[in-house]
Amino acid sequence: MKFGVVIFPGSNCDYDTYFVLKDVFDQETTFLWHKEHSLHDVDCVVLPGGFSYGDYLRSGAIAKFSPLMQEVKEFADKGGLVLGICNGFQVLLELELLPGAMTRNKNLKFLCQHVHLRTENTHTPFTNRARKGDVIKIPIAHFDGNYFVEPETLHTIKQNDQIIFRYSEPNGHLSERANVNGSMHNIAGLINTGGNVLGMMPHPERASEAILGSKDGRIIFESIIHWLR
Amino acid sequence: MIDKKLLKEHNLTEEEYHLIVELIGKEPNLTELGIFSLMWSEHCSYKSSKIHLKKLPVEGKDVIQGPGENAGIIDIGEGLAVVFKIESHNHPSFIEPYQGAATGVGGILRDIFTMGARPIAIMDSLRFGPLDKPKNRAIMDGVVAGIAGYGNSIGVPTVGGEVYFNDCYSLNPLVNVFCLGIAEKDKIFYAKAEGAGNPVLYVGSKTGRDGIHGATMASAEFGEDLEEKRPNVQVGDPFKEKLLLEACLEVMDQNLIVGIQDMGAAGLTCSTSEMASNSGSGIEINLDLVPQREEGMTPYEIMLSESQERMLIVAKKEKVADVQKVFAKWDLDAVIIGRVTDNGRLIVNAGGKTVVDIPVDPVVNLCPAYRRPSAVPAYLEPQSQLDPAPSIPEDFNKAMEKLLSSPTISDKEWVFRQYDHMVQTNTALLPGADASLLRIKNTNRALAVALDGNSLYAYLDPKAGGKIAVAEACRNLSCVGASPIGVTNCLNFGNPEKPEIMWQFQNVIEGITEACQAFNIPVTGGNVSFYNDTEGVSIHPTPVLGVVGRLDDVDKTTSPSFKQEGDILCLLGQNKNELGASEYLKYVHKQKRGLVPQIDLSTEKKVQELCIAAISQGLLSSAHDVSEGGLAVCLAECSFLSEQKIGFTVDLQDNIRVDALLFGESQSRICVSVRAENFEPLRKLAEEHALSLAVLGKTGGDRLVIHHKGKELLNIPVLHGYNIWKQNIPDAFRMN
Amino acid sequence: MKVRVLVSFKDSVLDPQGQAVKNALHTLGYGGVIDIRQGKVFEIELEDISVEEANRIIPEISDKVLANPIIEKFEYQIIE
Amino acid sequence: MKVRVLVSFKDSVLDPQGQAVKNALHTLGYGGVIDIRQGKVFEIELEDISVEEANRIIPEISDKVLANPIIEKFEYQIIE
Ligand SMILES: Nc1ncnc2c1ncn2[C@@H]1O[C@H](COP(=O)(O)OP(=O)(O)O)[C@@H](O)[C@H]1O
Ligand SMILES: [Mg+2]
Repeated sequence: MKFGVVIFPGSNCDYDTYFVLKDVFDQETTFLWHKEHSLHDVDCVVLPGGFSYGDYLRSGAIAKFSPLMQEVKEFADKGGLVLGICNGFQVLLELELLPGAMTRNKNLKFLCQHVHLRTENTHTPFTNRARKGDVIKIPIAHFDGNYFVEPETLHTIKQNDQIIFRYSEPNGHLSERANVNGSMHNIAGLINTGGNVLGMMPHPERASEAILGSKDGRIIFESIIHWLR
Repeated sequence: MIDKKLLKEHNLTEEEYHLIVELIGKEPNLTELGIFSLMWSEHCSYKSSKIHLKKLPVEGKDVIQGPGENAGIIDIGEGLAVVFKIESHNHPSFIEPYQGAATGVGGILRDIFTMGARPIAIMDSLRFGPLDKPKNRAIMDGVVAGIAGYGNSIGVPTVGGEVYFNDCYSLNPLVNVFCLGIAEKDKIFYAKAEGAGNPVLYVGSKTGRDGIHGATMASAEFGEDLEEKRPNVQVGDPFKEKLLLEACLEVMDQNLIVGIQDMGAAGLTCSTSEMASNSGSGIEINLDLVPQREEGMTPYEIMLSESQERMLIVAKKEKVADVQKVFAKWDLDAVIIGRVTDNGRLIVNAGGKTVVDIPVDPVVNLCPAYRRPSAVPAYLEPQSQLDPAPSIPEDFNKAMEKLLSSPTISDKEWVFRQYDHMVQTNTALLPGADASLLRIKNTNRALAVALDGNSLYAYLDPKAGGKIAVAEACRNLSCVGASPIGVTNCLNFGNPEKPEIMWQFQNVIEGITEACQAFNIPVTGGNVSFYNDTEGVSIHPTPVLGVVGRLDDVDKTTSPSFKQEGDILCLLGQNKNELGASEYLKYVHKQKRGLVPQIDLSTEKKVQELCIAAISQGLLSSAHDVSEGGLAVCLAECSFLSEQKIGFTVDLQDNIRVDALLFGESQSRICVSVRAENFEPLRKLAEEHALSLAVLGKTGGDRLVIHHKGKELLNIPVLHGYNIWKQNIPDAFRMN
Repeated sequence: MKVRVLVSFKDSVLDPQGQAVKNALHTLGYGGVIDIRQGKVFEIELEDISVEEANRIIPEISDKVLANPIIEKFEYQIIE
Repeated sequence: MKVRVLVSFKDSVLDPQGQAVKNALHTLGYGGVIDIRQGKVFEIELEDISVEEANRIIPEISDKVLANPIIEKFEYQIIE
């Protein structure tokens, strides 16, 4: 089993993600450089957080054109596991591997804080070790995490059970207050119809060690490892 | 051609000009004059501060690099070194808050990675005018967003800092940014230009007419002519800097270069002349080869430009192609613009002509140092008295509520929520704790950092202010279990040509020196920002101390929040009858006066050592130092920070003015909570340290309750106090 | 050739930035401002090409790069 | 009345955003793009006022709120 962590110019959670997979979970992990044309036989591609190309145009907008992303697209189309975290999620949206788009947080400020997420669907490679309704505490750190999608599409993704995580109160209650960035339907994490591409704004790699204040993010990596095994 | 007017525009005196002529053996041309005006500016030459800074203790067995380089370096064992420094970006942040603060972050980051260290943390120390003025809110809003915009994007966490509010900063906000990086001890790089014939490379952004005269601006007062003096504001490009950071660390890691220097204030001028001077060599460059963003730039403009995100590198001759390959990988050009020589001169060519030909030594080292006249300020005598003493409030609940709504005291989450404080996954204590704590991956260790500087203290008693700033920063470290290993400092003052300002400066330095000696910690660098005056009004003297500490076992730490009900609350140190210079006096009684709290450094040290020992033995549930707002606010904060909002009940016994007891800011005090079973061991430990341990009360309940000898002084619901404390700053911004 | 591309949110998408600016203007006493929407503008300098060619290329890069068609719409003007 | 205000960096100020977009377009093969500068556009709906009045108010709010005169310049068009 092998993980690949993509590096775009401007990625800044690449090492964090690599560290968690390699040192915390002891998995074979390699970096994938954006200019490459090969995925080096990895079983799961992780698009890390950061500000690819400075995010100067729109978050994730330029990264989608890199040579490596064409490979990632093919890999995903064939059913390969792809996890996009934060900026990685934004890239997946731009690539249209996932529906919708991100707009600026509702308070127009960058937000870095712990949030609570209610797990909505556990029949996925990314959440199979969790129980439906589990609430996990994970940090967010983004400026553009206000998820938007047209009503028809929202209807479809609900019907397909594509919503994986929603911003909630610690007790699982869904409220406007818990929905810190203003996302439609409190959406924090979303999967594609094929069930192999997950995008999420919160950072599980920042919540995988006790010293960082929460280990709740581990469930996602544990699920992937379990799935691939 | 060089007349008085031109000299004035360049902030050079006639004597300085004559000295220049003598030193270089000719009349300088305009570009050469520009070079001297930059390098001999207060900002670059430290001409007013040099002789005083010499007093600071800089020695220590673990010091790898003291003052004099881009940043200080201290050995932390296991082959690693910590590289850190603090810088001010006050003037640019007043002119354009967002970009000024952002480029301040960019600059300090370059100071750190220039030396071969990967930056792992940023901290910021900010001073603004009161938030009821829209202009002050706009400045704060922009500054915070600018720091966030740059730091978040480049992926270095902003893990802490401090914010104070005072009228004196309304026209002159302070933005001091600290950065800390980690380097492998055998891969440290310096600003060296060795080896005649080695190529000089320019990397990073193109040069524009940005900030021409920025350094000279930082060396003069703002007056009515602000508009004219305003240089082209620099816009930060954090993405470019991220690429530079990665590429530079990569060429260093592969050992391809001889030396490297960032181009910040004073740009190409400073980097070329300093690198040559440091190595006793010379440099010759051709400006036609310098990548330029604007057309028709003159040699004067190119040499003086302060465009951001640029570096100058001296490469090993045989490795140039490899260097260029690394930069190309990161989509950056590395352009050869010249070479190292051995003639001790800075030679600049352009358009086939030599436009600068001067010896580097006078430029870099021979600026005169001034012992400027100093005099005791007239305000001191009347204002350091507390006569008549203020009346004691009738309702302490009201006084407490008022104090919790002082923005200096209220919660700063509005600020740090905008900073990515967790990227790089080393942040072991979230902002809000007394010190920031960063684990060092693949070791058991952690580094702690605290910034501190109470300018009201420094205003009313500069020497005490300097001492307390060091002591308090160290105390903050001790509250998380760390011991101090090194100090950096940013000294923000008014116009040094005013004798009172010089007097403040000298005394602050004396205070810092005394405290650093007592704690036996070296100062490894810092920054002086003079001329913080607008329209003739000077800011309060504002020393900001950045102290780095070390924690050998990252698990042996604690935080200020109460952990459970029923813990015993104890005070390390003693309550004293001191009210002067307190936030309580300032905010509740509207008096900025009185005697600054006294500090006995040996007691201070003992209290801190006790706290560190108790934490390392795992005895403490929480520890929080008593500072602005006094004991009442200290205890309340421990409640507010606890997840379950645990209250407390204490009964104080001291025979002093009750408002001094509640809100006075006596030094050398730490409030700790301990589980019942840990009390006896703690008491013994205190005895071993020859310190008494006062039992104050217990944690628990949902109210903040303080009695004095059985009589109730204060009693408010935790959540009520919490909401005031929490909402104050966000509410101020909602007034927009 | 100089072209200006204007990118703005579709009407169905909320524009909190525009709202914030509107509120700021109201606070300052500009009550006559009924609505504001904020967008982006790109001033593009192109090698000289025919207007026909420009009418092919500009929508292409606008659609592919400058705007995200899920939330944004664009229009353009050839100005020189 | 509808007004459009265009705000962009002054020519002498670095525009990292425009640079990033330009580089992206070059990578995608649009080599004909010589330069791009990115700015903001505000579409403003105003209560009906005279053109004269608009010519007084628009520059005023542009200067005060929409643009940062230290680094940005603006222009406007009355479109309806
Ligand atoms: N307050 C201070 N205390 C100790 N050293 C200082 C202080 N201010 C400046 N220095 C030292 O003087 C040197 C020059 O500072 P500075 O010109 O700010 O460096 P640069 O601008 O190149 O980063 C640095 O090594 C700095 O650490
Ligand atoms: Mg420097």
